[in-house]
Amino acid sequence: MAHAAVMQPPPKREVGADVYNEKLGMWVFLGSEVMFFTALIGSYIILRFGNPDAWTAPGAILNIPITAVNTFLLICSSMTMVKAFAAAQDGDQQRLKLYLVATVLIGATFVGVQAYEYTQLVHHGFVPSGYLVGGELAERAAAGELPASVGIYGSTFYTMTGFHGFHVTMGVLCMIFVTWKAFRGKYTATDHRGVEVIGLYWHFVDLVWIILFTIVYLI
Amino acid sequence: MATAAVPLDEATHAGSHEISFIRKYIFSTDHKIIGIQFMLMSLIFLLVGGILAAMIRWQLGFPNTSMPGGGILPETMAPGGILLPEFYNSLVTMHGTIMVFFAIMPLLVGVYGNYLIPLKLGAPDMAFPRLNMASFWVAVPAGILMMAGFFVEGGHAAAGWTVYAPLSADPEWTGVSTGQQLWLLSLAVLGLSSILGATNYITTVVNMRAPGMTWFRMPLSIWALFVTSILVLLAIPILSGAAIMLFFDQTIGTHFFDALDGGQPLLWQHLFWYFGHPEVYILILPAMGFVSDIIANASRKPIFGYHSMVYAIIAIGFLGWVVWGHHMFQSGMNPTLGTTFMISTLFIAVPSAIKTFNWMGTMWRGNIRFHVPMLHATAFVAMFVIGGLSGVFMASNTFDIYIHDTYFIVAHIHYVLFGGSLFAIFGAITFWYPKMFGRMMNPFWGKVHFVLTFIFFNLAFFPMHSLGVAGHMRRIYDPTQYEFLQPLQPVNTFISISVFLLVLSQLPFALNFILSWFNGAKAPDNPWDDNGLEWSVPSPPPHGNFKETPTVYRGAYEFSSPLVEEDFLPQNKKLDSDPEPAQAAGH
Amino acid sequence: MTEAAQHKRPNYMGIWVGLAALTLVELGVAFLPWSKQVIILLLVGLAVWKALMVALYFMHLRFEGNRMRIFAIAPLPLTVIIVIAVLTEYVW
Amino acid sequence: MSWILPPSASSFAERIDFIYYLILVITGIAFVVVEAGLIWFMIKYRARPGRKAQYTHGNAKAEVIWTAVPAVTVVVIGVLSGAVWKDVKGRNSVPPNAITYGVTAQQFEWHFAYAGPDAQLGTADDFSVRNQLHVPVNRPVELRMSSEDVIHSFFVNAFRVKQDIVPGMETVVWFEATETGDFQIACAELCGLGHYRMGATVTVHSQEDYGRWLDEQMTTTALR
Ligand code: HEA
Ligand code: HEA
Ligand code: CUA
Ligand SMILES: [Cu+2]
Repeated sequence: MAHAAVMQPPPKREVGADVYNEKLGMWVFLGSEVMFFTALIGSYIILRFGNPDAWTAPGAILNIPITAVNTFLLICSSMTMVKAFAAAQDGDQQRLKLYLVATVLIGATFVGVQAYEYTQLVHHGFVPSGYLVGGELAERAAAGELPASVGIYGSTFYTMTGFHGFHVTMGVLCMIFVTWKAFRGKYTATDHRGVEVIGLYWHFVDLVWIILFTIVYLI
Repeated sequence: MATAAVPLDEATHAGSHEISFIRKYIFSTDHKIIGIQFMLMSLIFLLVGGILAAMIRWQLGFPNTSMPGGGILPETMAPGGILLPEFYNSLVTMHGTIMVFFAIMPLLVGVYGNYLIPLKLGAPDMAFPRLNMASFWVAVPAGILMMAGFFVEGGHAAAGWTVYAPLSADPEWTGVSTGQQLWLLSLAVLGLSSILGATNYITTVVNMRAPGMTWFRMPLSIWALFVTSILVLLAIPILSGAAIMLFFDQTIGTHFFDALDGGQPLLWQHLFWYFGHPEVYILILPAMGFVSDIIANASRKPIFGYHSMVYAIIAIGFLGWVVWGHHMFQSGMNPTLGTTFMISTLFIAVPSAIKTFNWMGTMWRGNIRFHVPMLHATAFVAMFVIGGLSGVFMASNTFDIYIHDTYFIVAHIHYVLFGGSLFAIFGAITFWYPKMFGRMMNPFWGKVHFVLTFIFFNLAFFPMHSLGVAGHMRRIYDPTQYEFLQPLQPVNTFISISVFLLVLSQLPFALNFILSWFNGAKAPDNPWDDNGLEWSVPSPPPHGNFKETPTVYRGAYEFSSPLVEEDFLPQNKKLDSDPEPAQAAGH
Repeated sequence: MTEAAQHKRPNYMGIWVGLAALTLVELGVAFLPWSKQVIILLLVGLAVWKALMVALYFMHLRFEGNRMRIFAIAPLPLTVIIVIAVLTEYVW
Repeated sequence: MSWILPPSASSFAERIDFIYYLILVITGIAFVVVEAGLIWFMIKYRARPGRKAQYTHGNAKAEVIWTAVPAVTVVVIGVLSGAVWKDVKGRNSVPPNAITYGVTAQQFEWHFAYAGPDAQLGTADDFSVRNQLHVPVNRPVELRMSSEDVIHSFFVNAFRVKQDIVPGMETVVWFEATETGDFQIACAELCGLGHYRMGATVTVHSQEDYGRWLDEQMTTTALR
């Protein structure tokens, strides 16, 4: 207790991990996120093995240039995030705020671009159930340019990228909260747990996208 | 910040403020209140699950006769009190679902994970009290969603608690659409609650142990809850992911489990059981932990082979991940894979044997006090062994050909889940009731409840083995349809009558539980002469738990130690021979 | 927090450039006229490399204690077990 | 209440039943040891005034024994069942001289397809019978099964055969009936509201009867 501590330091609590609670908690939570994406990505791998013909060559349906730009954006946001953390460590409030705002903005842009990508895909006739009946892609498939059915391709594509987008959205919301706290000067050089913890989440979501971009768009 | 301890001590002080009723009892962040909230919720669900079971048994024991009181059910469920087959399927599905996800799992993990972890580890609260509150208030809407399914058009989910696709994926096959979707949503939401809870428990166990509470001084109940939390953390998201995919198959036309368009029905089974088998260990490990604590306490002896008990828990937790295929031996899965899964499954008998015999070793040369918790704990060992041994029959892929999807499985389920988990829960409730509510439960009615439950449980479920051996399939609405099952009908009727008596036998428990809350004898701090830290604080403990962070000098099972006069030696009692634990580096 | 501050700060900008460059390489590899297997192998390798960079430097795993690292990688075997086991359905 | 398996009528049933009785004996012993031990300890070591429990933390030797014995036992169970499994359900376990039938399951009935006069399944002269499977005795029978809608499971109690039928897959199972007569086929996997009545019969004929039945069917099909 604080009073007793004046005379003698209190006995040490047993510490199992050499990190503070919030950080440990976030890592633990990320463990469950790994398993969640395992369910989605694992299913994708298995389904694709079982039915390789439902997939097209990279770029045939999906828009690679725009997602490549989006990938770059997310990498940038990870960089700004880690810069924000470095600024917090240095107690540099100005740069902390700057980088956090940048992260929020880039993250939101990522979600926006993804929304745009989705509308374009739907417009061309690619939906979670496969081709949209009567859509442009369905006609090309009828003409033999594309696989006859991409039902399972659409299912996995939208579910995986959609849930990733959902995670980014959640991350942006939390990041706005952290930014707000930063503007109120809550993070000091000695205690900036919030920044580090949200950073871990953010980088994790970036990491998932790195995997997704490769296996969904490029393979 | 120099050490992790600073914010904790701050939390201790928060307790001294006056807080409003709502903050104190409804949106409380106190782990003890949250534990009690989980308890009330899950006991209500236990009751619901029990009533559904009684309806199932009515139909099986007295097929196509009007169920007493069945007249109040709407035409779509039971016209004239006679259950419809589609309603029967919903009953079975919802019985399994509610019992597993909304009764036993929250009772074990939600209630005791919350209540015991901080208290037994000497922490003022969970690592993240607000997250803890969120975890309960996320579970409530999940429960509401689940119950809502009974009232929607088309009826509730009817594809079994295992919701095998494609039966569950397309309303065309069962006529159920909204019900199944609510079911999936509810489990996804409940999953979030469980994951938040598990995150909290793991962090608390790793980082918030009192000074001197080293890993190998932790009580086995905490070890079990810790390993269970890891299983929850890693298994539940698989279910959430799978449930979401199935939900999309139902709603937005994806094809994950639809064989006609590139999907794979077996993928559902793999995902479900990859979650599902760890899940069944989630349902037994905490029970094993509680039973270990209770048996050592009642026998007045240190737990036999503490270290091997810990390793056995870890081994079961680990092996639980590599056996899921034993539910799929006859599913058309690769037969070579089947043999691999058989071997890994059989090996779970080894850590289970260690646990069983170590419990017996604990009783050996003890001085056993048969208080009500101990009665339930002994019943746990006796019944879990039956369930575990019946598991060995089906672990043999060869013999599983014959008993897969028969009542042998149903007998197994109930011996491990009722005979195992639920007996342990009864034991845990009576053991920690004084701490939770500050009152003792009535021991006489406790014994009456125990004896009746034990007898009727066995009369109800033991004969199910013989039904299974005779080839009686599970999940069938009317067994008299098959000639080869007709001679077994008297057994079914016998089981049903035993079940009705079993359900009635729960009455003394329910009354005892409710009445003791108001009228029970005042509980002393340490009614069972136990060593755990929770018994060193008042019953019920104040907000913040410990006036001063306790220091731990030994493991939790130092009963009948020659060092002291009395036959127990609390973990935080300092003897002259005990060295002080290391000091913090100072602030 | 103190743990992270003790080590020398990695060159975040350098990592960022590396990640962007690897992404460009991936885009190039994906459209090479090589056999599908080789391309997949290369792409997966590159993705793992990038993921490792993020985990080790941005998420500071490189600088954490061993216990933390064990926590972080503990679930990974489980992600592989299910996929491998189910894939054997096609391989056998 | 009985622990005896019902009478069997297929070639591998005895081997499966042996596994059952083997496990029954092993688990029976374990059961008696545990339950008798529990009861004995409960009586012998019940609390009595003035007694103190023995203060001991365990016994490594005892623990090794009760770890090793079950470990060895389960290996034995595993090896013995694995051998039977390989012959009953393993890849390529269908005997070469088996007659092949097609089975189509749907909510809530069975269709059994028989090779027509050309003795080849999958040709135009096949004929199919609803809810009736006719097979000769003492001759391996191969069923190639598929489902029209959801998962069903082909189960014949007396033959100790059970195999799920998954839409989108062809699952194969075989058996060799050793006795003539009618046996019941049941669906063992929940498949909807009619699951409980998705039964059919398998009739095992003597070789001559089977030939006669087949001829009859072919002439009626030809007439149709
Ligand atoms: C709390 C829950 C729980 C627990 C602990 C277990 C424990 C075990 N279960 Fe069970 N199981 C379920 C819950 C549980 N199960 C449920 C709910 C289902 C049905 C799901 C559904 O389809 O709806 C199921 C189904 C199920 C199946 C699938 C059957 C089928 O559908 O065809 C199998 C097959 O292998 C199995 C095996 C086992 C084994 C080997 C153990 C082992 O862990 C048991 C180990 C214990 C012992 C063996 C006893 C103690 C040991 C000794 C006394 C030593 C001596 C022993 C020997 C030498 C053998 N279980
Ligand atoms: C945790 C698990 C659990 C529990 C406790 C039970 C308990 C019971 N079960 Fe259940 N059962 C399952 C899990 C469980 N079951 C599962 C997973 C399935 C498979 C489902 C499927 O196939 O999909 C199943 C299937 C199943 C079937 C097979 C149906 C079929 O295949 O057609 C049957 C049939 O008899 C049955 C019967 C019973 C009975 C009679 C009880 C009785 O023990 C019930 C006794 C009554 C109670 C336990 C209620 C007591 C209430 C209290 C003590 C509360 C006190 C209250 C307050 C203080 C407020 N169950
Ligand atoms: Cu077909 Cu059950
Ligand atoms: Cu299992």
